[in-house]
Amino acid sequence: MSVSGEMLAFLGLAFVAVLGGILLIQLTKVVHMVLALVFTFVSIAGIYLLLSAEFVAVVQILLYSGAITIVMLFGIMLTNNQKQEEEKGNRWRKILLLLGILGFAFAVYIGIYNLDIPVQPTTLHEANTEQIGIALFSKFVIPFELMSVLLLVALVGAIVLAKKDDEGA
Amino acid sequence: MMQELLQSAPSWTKVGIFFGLAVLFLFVVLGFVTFAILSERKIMGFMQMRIGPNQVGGSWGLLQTVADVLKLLLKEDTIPKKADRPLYILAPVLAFAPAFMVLATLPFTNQFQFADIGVGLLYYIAISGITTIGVVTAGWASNNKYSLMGGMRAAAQMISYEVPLVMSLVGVVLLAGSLNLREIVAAQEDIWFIFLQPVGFIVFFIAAIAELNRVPFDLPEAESELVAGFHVEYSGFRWAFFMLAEYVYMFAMAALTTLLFLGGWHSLPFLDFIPGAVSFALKFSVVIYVLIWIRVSFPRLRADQLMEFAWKVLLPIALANIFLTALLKELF
Amino acid sequence: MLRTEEMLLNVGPQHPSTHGVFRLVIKIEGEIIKEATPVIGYLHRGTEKLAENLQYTQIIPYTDRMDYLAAMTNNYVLCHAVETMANITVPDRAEYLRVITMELGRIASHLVWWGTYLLDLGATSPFLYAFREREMIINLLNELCGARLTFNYMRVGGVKWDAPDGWLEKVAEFIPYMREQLHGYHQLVTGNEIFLNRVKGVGTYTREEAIAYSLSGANLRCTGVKRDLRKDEPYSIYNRFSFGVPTREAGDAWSRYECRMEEIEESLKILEQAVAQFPSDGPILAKVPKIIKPPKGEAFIRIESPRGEIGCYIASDGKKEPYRLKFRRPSFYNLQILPKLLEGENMANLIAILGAIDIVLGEVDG
Amino acid sequence: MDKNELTRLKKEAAEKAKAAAIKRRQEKERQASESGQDLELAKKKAAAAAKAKAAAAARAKAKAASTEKKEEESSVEPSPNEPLLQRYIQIIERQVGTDSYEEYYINRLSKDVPTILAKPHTYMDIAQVLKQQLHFDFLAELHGTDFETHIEVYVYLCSLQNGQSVVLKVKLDRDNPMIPSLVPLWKGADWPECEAYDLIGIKFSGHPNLKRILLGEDWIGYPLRKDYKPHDEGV
Repeated sequence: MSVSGEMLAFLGLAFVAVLGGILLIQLTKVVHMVLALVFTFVSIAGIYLLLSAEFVAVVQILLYSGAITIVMLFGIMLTNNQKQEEEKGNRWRKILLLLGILGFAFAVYIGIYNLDIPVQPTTLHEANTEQIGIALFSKFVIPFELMSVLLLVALVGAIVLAKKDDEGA
Repeated sequence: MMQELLQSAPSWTKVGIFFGLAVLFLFVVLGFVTFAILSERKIMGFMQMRIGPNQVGGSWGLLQTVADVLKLLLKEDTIPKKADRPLYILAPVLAFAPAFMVLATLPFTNQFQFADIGVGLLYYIAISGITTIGVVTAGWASNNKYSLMGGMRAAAQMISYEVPLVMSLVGVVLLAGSLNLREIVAAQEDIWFIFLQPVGFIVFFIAAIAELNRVPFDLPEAESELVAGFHVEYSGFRWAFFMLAEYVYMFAMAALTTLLFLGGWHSLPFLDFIPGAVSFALKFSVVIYVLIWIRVSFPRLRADQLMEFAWKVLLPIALANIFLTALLKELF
Repeated sequence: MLRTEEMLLNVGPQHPSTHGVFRLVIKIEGEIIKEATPVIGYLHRGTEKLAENLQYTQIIPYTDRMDYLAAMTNNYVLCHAVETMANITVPDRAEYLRVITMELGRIASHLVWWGTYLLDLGATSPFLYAFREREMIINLLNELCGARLTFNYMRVGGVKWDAPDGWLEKVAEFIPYMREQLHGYHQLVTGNEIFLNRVKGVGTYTREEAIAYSLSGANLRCTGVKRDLRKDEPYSIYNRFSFGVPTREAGDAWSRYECRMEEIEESLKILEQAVAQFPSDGPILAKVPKIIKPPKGEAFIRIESPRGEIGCYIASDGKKEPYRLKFRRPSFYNLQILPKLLEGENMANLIAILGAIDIVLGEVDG
Repeated sequence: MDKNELTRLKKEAAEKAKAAAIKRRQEKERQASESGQDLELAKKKAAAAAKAKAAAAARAKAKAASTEKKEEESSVEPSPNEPLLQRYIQIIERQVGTDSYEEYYINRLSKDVPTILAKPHTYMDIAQVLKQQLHFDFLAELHGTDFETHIEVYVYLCSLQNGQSVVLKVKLDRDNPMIPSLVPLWKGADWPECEAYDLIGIKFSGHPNLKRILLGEDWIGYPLRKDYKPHDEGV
């Protein structure tokens, strides 16, 4: 494996993504956590870019960093969150947890290492947005439409729930 | 030249060239910001029957902004005691960095562009959304009620106006058949999109002003209500970063308007002898002027009216515009 | 269940939109105001206590500092109260000068209100336009009495200075100019959709509430009460002029705006007539003793200031200083309704409502 | 000019001034001794004149009093507001009682405004009658005055529909000035009553939020009282 620019970029982005994930768990203030999450999201978008999936990358930033985190920040800042986290479980639990994580990591490592992805000749760098569009509206049109209906239902449901809350107050 | 550079194999010299160009461009943008602020103050001055800056740098006050920036650099950098220190420091960077990142995909002329990515338009909108996080963070980290409200307003406003902004552009995308900014400009060879998409243009322009937080949508920093909104507590250089981000966005938004609706570097039919760069600069200046003009003549909207306007007026119009465009495109 | 937190917010005393040192403690939930408590007194200078050790003429400069945007009216109310008590007849020429200066002051005061109100609403230009015109008025008054804001112009029995040569012509020239500018103001602001959205239906109160809360001036007239002391209880020589009392029915910020803008026009009418009728000759000061000693007794005299009814109470024990002096300061009374108006309002409306009341903190705090 | 000369000149000037001062003093003394007799004479004269004057004044006073009486009785020059005042008093007498007020008069000094001086216990009732029966719906002014022997509350009421005004006054005990609040009748009395409480120290019972509105709660004393001494410890 030679040191290329791509490699360096990937290492950097992956590092930030993992760091963001760890900080998300380790930080104590909720707002800090969300910001750590933003860093993870943005680095993942960068990795998408490296994979020539520019559309997915841009949408990742647009939706996750742009919209979702802001809504989360909103919720956190505007609501009362004085309650501090409870003290974590005892030592045995911690050890068990660590073992579990190690086991999972090992399994994933083995799984990926042994996985043999058949290399297909693809034209990655060309008009992938168009390709996504064509795929969505021809081959996957039914799942796509179903998904939009599902989201719509979720939206309506959320509004109804919020309204009920209001009246109850 | 840029195209060749972009598509050639990577090497350290190329990195050096790119870095050099980026630094050069940074100074171009900073130069623009300097004189955009000056021209804004001057034009506002003329419209309000006063003189404007006329002391530093000759009777035109040419060095006024330079002096202002110097002052800001020399000012004491205060951090409130109760502020969330790391976030307080991070926020200006978060707000400012995307402002420069969006410039990367904008093709200023046929040749001059840093990154020609397929989803250039979407890239702009996505990256500019990150600034919102910076603003919200600044509002939160300052630990000041006014700045928190300013940050909240900024976030609500930016999210709301991003929707009609994107929707109004779908018409353009439909007509051009691409998200790539170069191709969108190329599609305007014969006729500018402002004539094909007048409704889309109006919605876009209004939403753009709102995205820029300029009058009449300057609620996040509404001076008479929230004192200065999210940057109440900021001073000196950190404050300058917010201002810089604001004006770089003004630069970027004016450039984007020119590219999407005013034909980019294409000149008018009989004026083909004008070089692309000059043509672009002229149109760009007109957009900037209109932005300043609007700032001088309007009062501010109220927060709830602003939201209502985005969701109840702009969005339906934008959707109708998409529908109509698609219909017309199918028919003809 | 999600609950938004209530927040206690201090607006002022150094907030850009409180028009001086005025503090408003508001309890807000989100952007909705639950409760508002005004805190005043930051500018209290004890004028009334000071006046007890001053002769009447010496008090006049102190009145300048109350409503510093229309100081002529303050001058007048004190002089008029003393004149009424001591039964002094003021020469015609002096009365005309007083009316001209007071009406100029009224226009200047309304101009400041107009400019700053729009500045509060986020429009920067009207402020500068308004101040350009106000500057002309101030220059006129400056020419007359040598001061731009604190005039100290009137005296018991007349005025201190006669109009210099050519001054009346300048006033006459100013009238059509101001009319033209007023037209421009309406063009720029009055029809603006955003502006209308900000002020229409904002800060509404009924006629009964306005009366109950002792509001006066445009704040009362905007509910349809046709009350203007210049017309109802004519003082000075106001019965010699024909002018209207603009009223509106809605009682919101918009109707207050309309009333004030029309009042400028009416003041211009008065000015026009006053300049035309101005007596060419005559004294400007009645023959009054050097030291004025009103008879023993008390009097409360009210006149119409740009902000409402300004009153002056004098209790005299026959000495050269008043035994007790009290001013009814219209801004003080008008501000009382603010907590009621703000309850349940949007935070952004706070500015529109407070601005529409048109207070001057020098007057509120006395 | 060198230093020496300057000092010399100064000295000279000082001497001159001294001499002049001495001369003046002598002159004065001389004059005084001369005029001593005159002064005595003048004093006597003045006393006589004063006596005469006093007599004249007494006469004039008596005359004035008689004319005043006459005026009251035969109403030589009645105020245009006299009938109004009579009507108010009639209604008040009917509603509150004949001994509900201390006195009533037309205040000639204040543009002939009818003035009613209520008793503390009838103050509220009279105010109520004025508002409800006589439609005095606008409270134009409320303040207190310290008259050293007593404290007076001065309320100026207007009737917007009838275009009339009336003054309602009440005298209060100076040591414990206490009076019902007018806020239930006129909301506009809120702040003025606070102001009167702040500056004079009148307590308005039943006021919804009586506070020291201008000076702040930590202020000591009531500044508009005539015997007020500023509390300036440590300043």
